[in-house]
Amino acid sequence: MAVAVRELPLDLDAFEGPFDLLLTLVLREELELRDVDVAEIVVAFVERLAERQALDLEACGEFLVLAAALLELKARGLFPDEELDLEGLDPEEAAEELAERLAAYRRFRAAAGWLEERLEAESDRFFRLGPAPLAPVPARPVARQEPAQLAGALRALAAARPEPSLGHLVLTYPPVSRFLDRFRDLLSSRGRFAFDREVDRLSRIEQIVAFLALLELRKQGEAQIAQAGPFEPITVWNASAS
Amino acid sequence: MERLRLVENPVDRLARTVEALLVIASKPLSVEELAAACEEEAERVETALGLVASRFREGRSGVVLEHVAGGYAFRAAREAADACARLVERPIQRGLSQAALETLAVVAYLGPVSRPEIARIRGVAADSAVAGLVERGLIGEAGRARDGGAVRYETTPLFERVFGLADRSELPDLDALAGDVEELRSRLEDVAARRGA
Amino acid sequence: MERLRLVENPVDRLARTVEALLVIASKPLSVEELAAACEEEAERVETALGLVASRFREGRSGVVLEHVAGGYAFRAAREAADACARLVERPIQRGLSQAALETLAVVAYLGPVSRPEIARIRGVAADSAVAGLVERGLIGEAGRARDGGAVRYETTPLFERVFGLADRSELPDLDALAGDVEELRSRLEDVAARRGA
Repeated sequence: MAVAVRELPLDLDAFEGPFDLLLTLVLREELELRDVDVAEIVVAFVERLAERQALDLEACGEFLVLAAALLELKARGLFPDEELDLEGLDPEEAAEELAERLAAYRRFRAAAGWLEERLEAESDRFFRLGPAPLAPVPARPVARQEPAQLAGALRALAAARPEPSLGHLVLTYPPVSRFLDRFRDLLSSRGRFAFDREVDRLSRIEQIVAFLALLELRKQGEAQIAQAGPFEPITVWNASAS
Repeated sequence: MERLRLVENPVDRLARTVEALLVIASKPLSVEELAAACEEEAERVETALGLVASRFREGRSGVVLEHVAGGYAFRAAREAADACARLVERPIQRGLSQAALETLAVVAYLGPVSRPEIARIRGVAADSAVAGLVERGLIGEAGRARDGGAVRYETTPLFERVFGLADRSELPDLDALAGDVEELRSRLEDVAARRGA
Repeated sequence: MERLRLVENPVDRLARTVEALLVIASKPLSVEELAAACEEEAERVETALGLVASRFREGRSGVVLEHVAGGYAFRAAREAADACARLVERPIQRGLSQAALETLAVVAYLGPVSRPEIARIRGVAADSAVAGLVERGLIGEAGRARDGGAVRYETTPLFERVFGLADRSELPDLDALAGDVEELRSRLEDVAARRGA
């Protein structure tokens, strides 16, 4: 019994419906990926997986790649200035990274559950917020301060270094620019091409990166995209030619 | 005598509820407010208040029931006045928190400046830091930016006393940082935007 | 019997002073803070706290002594919760979303921690969840990562108070909370290895 990745039902903060609809909405830029909780999607998939007796390798592979792609898209959105290391990808590393992130997230999700139960259990504890009605009025003179502190605080604000690189936490991929260049060439020489045919011989990971390049071209207004329905063939044509 | 204590007197329970209400209230409570919260008649609440008053009175308890203009409230016993004064007057805040110091620096060097501007420069919401500094009298309102714009803040004379400055021109030099306030402001906003997230 | 009560026990008086301090305090007071205000030794204050605890306990009084957020504080007896809820709203109780709870968990266990770090763990931007928790007073700024780095957040004493924790060490062990993580990981790695082959 196969686990249908595309029909995987999702119930997220930002989205409720099957996985393929989510992807379609992201493709159409009708859903902000930054609002989508990818870890929740992974949890939903693994939970669905656990309900089945047999392990569906094809579904797992497809899902891993799609989830990894979503993660990368998100990572870019969250850390736009981050220079990603886009050298070749080892699927095993990718899965390990995914598992790592998922494991960390699961722990905190469990902790959040504990906090929620605790809050419920303590719902009959009441205490005063704010000062007591008849307490003596506090006089809190601020102690003498050094003016140099002020200059120091402002200098630190003006000299902020960037956040430490998070590159090592982001999945690595072949460069999107490779596909950008190739698709731009195709658009200027032929004006139109079938996305599926162009990526058909590539690995899944390369297909995903090619897909990212396609999204980028559309966002830049360089290409138009048409698709009859979710997971139907994608046609791409030169935006300025239409 | 012992067996009598095992019988729950309903007024006893009501008295405990009144005590609970008084200890969480941040203002004196009237008999009507107490009665509404207890879902009881005012007359019974007054009886319960009598019980509370006998338990929480000078000499017997450090917590004392007081009847003031607005209603009933707990206060500290008079015999503990010295200890209470020491608790309240203790110079709690010897220094300033990082958030307070940064906000104060921005207001001192760039003021008058609004809360949204402070938030842009620091990269985090400035509401509580600004409120804390206003409460301590180190910064104050200085009119609005333009018609209907956000309220702007500047440092106060108390600020100058606390930092031992005759006036703002005595603020330490920022050296390498641009002398021009506008340049400094845009540079800080630049950095904050890049630090972003 | 009556005549015995007239003999003043010095710990009794200290206990009353402690009661007075607790009823005017706006946050839990540590033994050290109480001792300083009473000008007494910590050990005697602890003895007095024992007396206060026996007077102010559930079932006996509407005011209850609790050990919370690293100190001692009065709260309302649980039996009076319904009346208290009619008097005041528990602001924290309402509307802690899943996102807020997860963010709070990350800050409670890893704090001080910055917004980008929280976002990395949760996989979604944490800005609004962090802002909401700051507004509720459950987390607060704890300086910056390095000079000028991202602002970091940690939980406040109010967090411990609301969740009824004596201190953060009362949070359960993270690994014990999510026992299935290892299994999940090996399953994913298994799948990846087979596809990679």
